[in-house]
Amino acid sequence: MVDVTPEKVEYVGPAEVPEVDLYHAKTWWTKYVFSQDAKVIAIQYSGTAVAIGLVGLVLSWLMRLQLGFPEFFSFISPDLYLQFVTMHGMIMVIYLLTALFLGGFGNYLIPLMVGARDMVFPFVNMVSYWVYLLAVLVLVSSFFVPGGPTGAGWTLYPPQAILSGTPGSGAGIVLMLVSLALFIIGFTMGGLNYVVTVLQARTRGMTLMRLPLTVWGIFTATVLALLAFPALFVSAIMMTLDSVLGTSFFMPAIVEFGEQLQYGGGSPVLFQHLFWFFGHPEVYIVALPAFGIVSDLLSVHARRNIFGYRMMVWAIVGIGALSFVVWAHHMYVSGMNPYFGFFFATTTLIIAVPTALKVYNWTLTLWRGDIHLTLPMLFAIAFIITFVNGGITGLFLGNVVVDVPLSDTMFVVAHFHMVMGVAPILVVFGAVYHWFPLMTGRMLNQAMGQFHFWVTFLGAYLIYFPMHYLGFVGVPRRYWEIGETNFIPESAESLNAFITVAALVVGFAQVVFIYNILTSIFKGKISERNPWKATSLEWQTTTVPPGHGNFDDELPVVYRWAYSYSVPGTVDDYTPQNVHPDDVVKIAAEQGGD
Amino acid sequence: MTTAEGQQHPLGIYFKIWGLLFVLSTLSYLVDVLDFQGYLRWSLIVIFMLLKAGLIVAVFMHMVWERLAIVYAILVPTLALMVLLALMALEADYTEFTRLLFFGGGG
Amino acid sequence: MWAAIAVFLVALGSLVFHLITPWWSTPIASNWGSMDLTIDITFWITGVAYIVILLFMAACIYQYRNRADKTTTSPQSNHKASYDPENKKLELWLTVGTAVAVAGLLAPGLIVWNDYVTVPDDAVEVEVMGQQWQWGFRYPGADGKLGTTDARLINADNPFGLHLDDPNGQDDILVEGDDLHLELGQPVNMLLRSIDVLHDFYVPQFRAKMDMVPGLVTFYWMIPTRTGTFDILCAELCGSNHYAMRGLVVVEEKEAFNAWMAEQQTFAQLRAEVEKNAKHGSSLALNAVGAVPVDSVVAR
Amino acid sequence: MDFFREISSKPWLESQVAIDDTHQGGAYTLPSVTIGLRIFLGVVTVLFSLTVVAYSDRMTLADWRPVPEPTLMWLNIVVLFASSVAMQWSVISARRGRTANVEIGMLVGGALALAFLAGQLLMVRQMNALGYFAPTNPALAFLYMLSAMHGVHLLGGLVAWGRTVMRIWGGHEAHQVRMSVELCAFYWHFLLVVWFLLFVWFSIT
Ligand code: HEA
Ligand code: HEA
Ligand code: CUA
Ligand SMILES: [Cu+2]
Repeated sequence: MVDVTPEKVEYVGPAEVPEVDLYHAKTWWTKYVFSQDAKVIAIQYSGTAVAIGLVGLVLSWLMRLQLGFPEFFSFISPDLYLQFVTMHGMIMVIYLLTALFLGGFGNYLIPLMVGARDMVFPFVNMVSYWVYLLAVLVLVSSFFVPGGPTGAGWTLYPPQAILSGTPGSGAGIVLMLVSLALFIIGFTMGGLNYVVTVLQARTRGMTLMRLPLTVWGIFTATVLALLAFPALFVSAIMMTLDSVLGTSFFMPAIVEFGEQLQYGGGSPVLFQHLFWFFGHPEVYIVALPAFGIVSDLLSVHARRNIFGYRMMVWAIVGIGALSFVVWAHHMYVSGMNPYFGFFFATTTLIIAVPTALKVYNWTLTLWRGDIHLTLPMLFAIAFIITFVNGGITGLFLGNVVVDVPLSDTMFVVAHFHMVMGVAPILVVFGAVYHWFPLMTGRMLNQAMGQFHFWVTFLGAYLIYFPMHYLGFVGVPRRYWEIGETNFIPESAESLNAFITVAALVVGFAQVVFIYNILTSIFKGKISERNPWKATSLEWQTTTVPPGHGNFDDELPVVYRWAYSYSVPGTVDDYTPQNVHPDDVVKIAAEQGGD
Repeated sequence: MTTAEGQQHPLGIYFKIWGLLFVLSTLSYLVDVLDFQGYLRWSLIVIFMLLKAGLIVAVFMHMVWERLAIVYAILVPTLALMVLLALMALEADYTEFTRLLFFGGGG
Repeated sequence: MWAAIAVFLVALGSLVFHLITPWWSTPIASNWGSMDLTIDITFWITGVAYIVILLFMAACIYQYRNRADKTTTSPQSNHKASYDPENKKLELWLTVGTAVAVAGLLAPGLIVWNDYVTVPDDAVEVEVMGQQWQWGFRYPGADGKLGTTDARLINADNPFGLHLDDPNGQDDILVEGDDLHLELGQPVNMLLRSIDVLHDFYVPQFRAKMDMVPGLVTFYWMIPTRTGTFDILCAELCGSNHYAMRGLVVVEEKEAFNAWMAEQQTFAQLRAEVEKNAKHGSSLALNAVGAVPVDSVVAR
Repeated sequence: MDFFREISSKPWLESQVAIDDTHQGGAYTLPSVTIGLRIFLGVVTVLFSLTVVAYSDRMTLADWRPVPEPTLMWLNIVVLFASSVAMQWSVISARRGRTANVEIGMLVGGALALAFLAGQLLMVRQMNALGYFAPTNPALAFLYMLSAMHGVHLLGGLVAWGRTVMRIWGGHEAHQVRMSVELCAFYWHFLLVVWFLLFVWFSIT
């Protein structure tokens, strides 16, 4: 058994971390708009991300309407449909989830959780947000240029992305690439902040292994992003040159509609390698913060230490490292060197092992816990279910021959929505219910929350679980309509209609959620200071919401890891990280024994 | 931080490393003997060379125990780059191969 | 309580749906039954894992839920969670178990993939050429060899861009705007080529698929095992009419196949015709070899 | 390595708690900006490395025609080297507290960097005049693109350089700007090495 005697240490003095020059806002503008306070920047990031995310959501409804009822919506042309698909995918992956997890949650939680007053480079942090906003605006502007936004799929494969047979191949694609480049520049600024803050600004006693897993997840995801985004950046530059100057980085000799183009010699597959060298780590950039956050939600609401903390950390780091050597599993049928299949199938399936361990440890955290079925807990449980489901379908796709019939079908669409469009989004929701009291001092409405949870979870499962089977039938993705075939049964149409209805219902539940947030900010029940009785530092600030500079005159000193829940021998079922060992209330009878 | 314990390692480890260097050299020769061509050849030769250099630097010069961090910081990215270069070279060779076969060189 | 039931029902519902679903792979028509087999193996291994994990979770939620707010006499009520930071042994066993399961998935997969990328010697070659948004096919003709091509040579009279001086190409048989015919039981190596953007030659009943990349020739091989007419779908986004890029494969017995083949013209014959018409100043020749189809221009 | 040892410790054990409680916060004694800059340079290295990887793939294809190396290219690299030397001199002066020399070093270094950029532009124009256009030759396209990428990074460096020079002009003493000067110089050396390696790469391919 593990040694769990309450720790006895000599008195440790207050933190001697050198005080940083705190940035002080002087005007309303610099306090709320051009603010350099990470918490304000976090809210700006989140607001922008959710706003553009809602655009992505509406686009998904339009797509679903077309797929579910192909005859009814004549205004959705094939071109428009592809533009919806592309913008939906790109918005959701990059501009919503990446920005929300790293820019939003990262900015809010990292300084608080490591016990810092702010990010280490507040000015750069602020610029990061404004560049991100610019990227979003450029993206949105592409909706209004002649020809509309690009319809090349979020993967932007050349040659089609820049040839005239694809919608938005003129201004649309160039704006898309420019927007991505801006996003990367903005992100790099933010990312440097997150990494250096975690490394350098931790408070006294906060060793790496005392960090909550949330910080580990966001930290590792940021490192991945810093290493992976350059690949997208290079390919964006090269494609822009191909499109605007007529170079042939990716363009072979091409005959378009009977007409010879000036390109020659390039290799489209090269782009795919670059794209997925970014693209696969990107999916873990979205997943790792969710992994981290959900670990904390489970632990807090099950009143139990996260099971196998070390394994969880190793798995996060291991998954991060491995994610750079699996990229070509998106290219099994791309026409790359066929022998790559052996290598990449092997690495891809290996990555399932650390991921599986995380899943086991989450469920083992529930085991022998004291499970409070609060909203964050419900969302966390729903996350495990949908993530395991999506991860398992990932194993189908990763196993190279199984991918051959399934690639580019609705099976893939179902896989990545389950694992990326549902699971991390559920974590976002859980996290919002969890940290809302910290950010506003008020609770969200429980009844609306329950409604939101059950409709979103069950609804999303109903959308995507059956969708896999459309893939087995052989329905390809990115199809405006299936049309007549001699193998797809009529009933597939009904299934599509059903999925559409489910998607609309789930979408409606989000409206309730947003309504809940907007009303609760002003009218919600006032919450206690630490309503969930959590141990991590963000809940130990003197004021809620935390004021400028996060902590009082003195930075907290950390005496234990973040998972001291239900420690035997203590009266409370949690001990915050910064409570001095002498102040921990012990159970008298058990003292000495144990 | 690790301190100056560099001197206290048993002599045996030097022999083991020496043996390892021998093996690496043999592998380098094998590249020649087996007549690997093109990129594969050069990547392999360079990789073996780097490994050897790394080992010598690391062990005989006590870098391992004092400056492992630096070795990691230089060796790991270089290796990663070599691997990427090798993979892409394989890919490009494959592309060029099909072009020669089916297009008579065009493309 | 509700949550435990819900998790249980999700597990049960998924299982039932899988067992009774009417949406399942179309009956296979090629030798790639081994792919279906790997899918089945994957289903078994991962399905068991899925159900076990969900049931375990449901049980945990049921057993260890906090019942403090409900007045209950259960000894579990308002219990304290146990505190055990890790259990190395358990984690080790789980790692090993998962690794074994993964190996069980991977091994058959790699074996079949090896088959997939190793073209047998007796396979005949057929070229499929994709362009926005239609299919073209080319058979090697009597000499069994396809002539080399170059996208630069493509024009109305030479839609496949064959090298005019390549002797292997003279007897090649070009099929445009018509179905692809394959001979039952004859291994065939599909050489896939595109002249504009990415496409993907996908026949669900064959299971196999592969992207068609301009500037590259990709391939897959298979043996048609059932006669009939099958849909060709384009499975890689290729622009506006991606969804409408359809074609048909006809798999037929040897005699029927040979009879069909006998009706086709060789490249040399087509060229002779073109030259003859050119002398007569007729532009009809353009349509004879199938120049740019009118509908694709409209679709732009 | 320390990191690996740290992440294999068991933070819940009493023995480990005693060790962890002595942790002073932070990981390195280096200033945060220095670490920030190094991480950024790591990201830039990845960027250039990936471009080289793409280059090496494209290079193998048949239409690749190696480009000539005009004398100007040699000249430019010498200028960039001189610029780096000037910056380093500035650093040394800053360490010794000689504010005036710091200023001279910075100004010379910046001017040489600008000269380098002008030289690069001239090189591109020269090659264009000789009939080398980017679209016709992928090797050339890569050369232009990499030069531009490198140039833009140098331009970015010049912004930081400008701020430092302004501070010197604003009356800051050597010890006050020492940090900025050191960071600038470090960045300059980095870009010199990058361009040098690229240059070697162009030559051998
Ligand atoms: C958050 C995002 C996310 C995550 C985490 C994953 C995780 C995984 N993905 Fe997914 N994937 C995407 C997002 C994601 N993916 C996206 C967006 C695409 C499509 C992009 C596009 O084309 O548009 C995609 C596409 C995609 C493909 C390409 C399909 C194709 O285009 O043909 C493949 C192929 O290998 C794949 C595999 C995997 C694997 C093996 C995992 C693994 O990491 C999963 C590991 C998890 C588990 C395995 C579950 C837990 C394990 C257990 C419960 C134990 C039981 C296990 C055993 C018995 C072994 N994914
Ligand atoms: C995180 C990513 C994400 C998310 C959340 C979604 C959400 C949804 N997607 Fe998404 N989708 C993609 C990523 C995502 N998608 C990608 C990458 C592609 C591929 C594009 C391509 O092929 O190029 C794609 C493609 C795609 C297709 C395939 C089109 C085709 O190939 O023909 C379809 C079809 O049904 C679809 C439907 C939906 C639906 C119905 C929803 C949802 O409506 C599901 C239900 C809703 C929720 C679970 C709530 C979501 C909440 C928000 C979105 C934001 C609000 C946030 C707050 C309030 C905090 N999507
Ligand atoms: Cu052709 Cu899609
Ligand atoms: Cu992937």
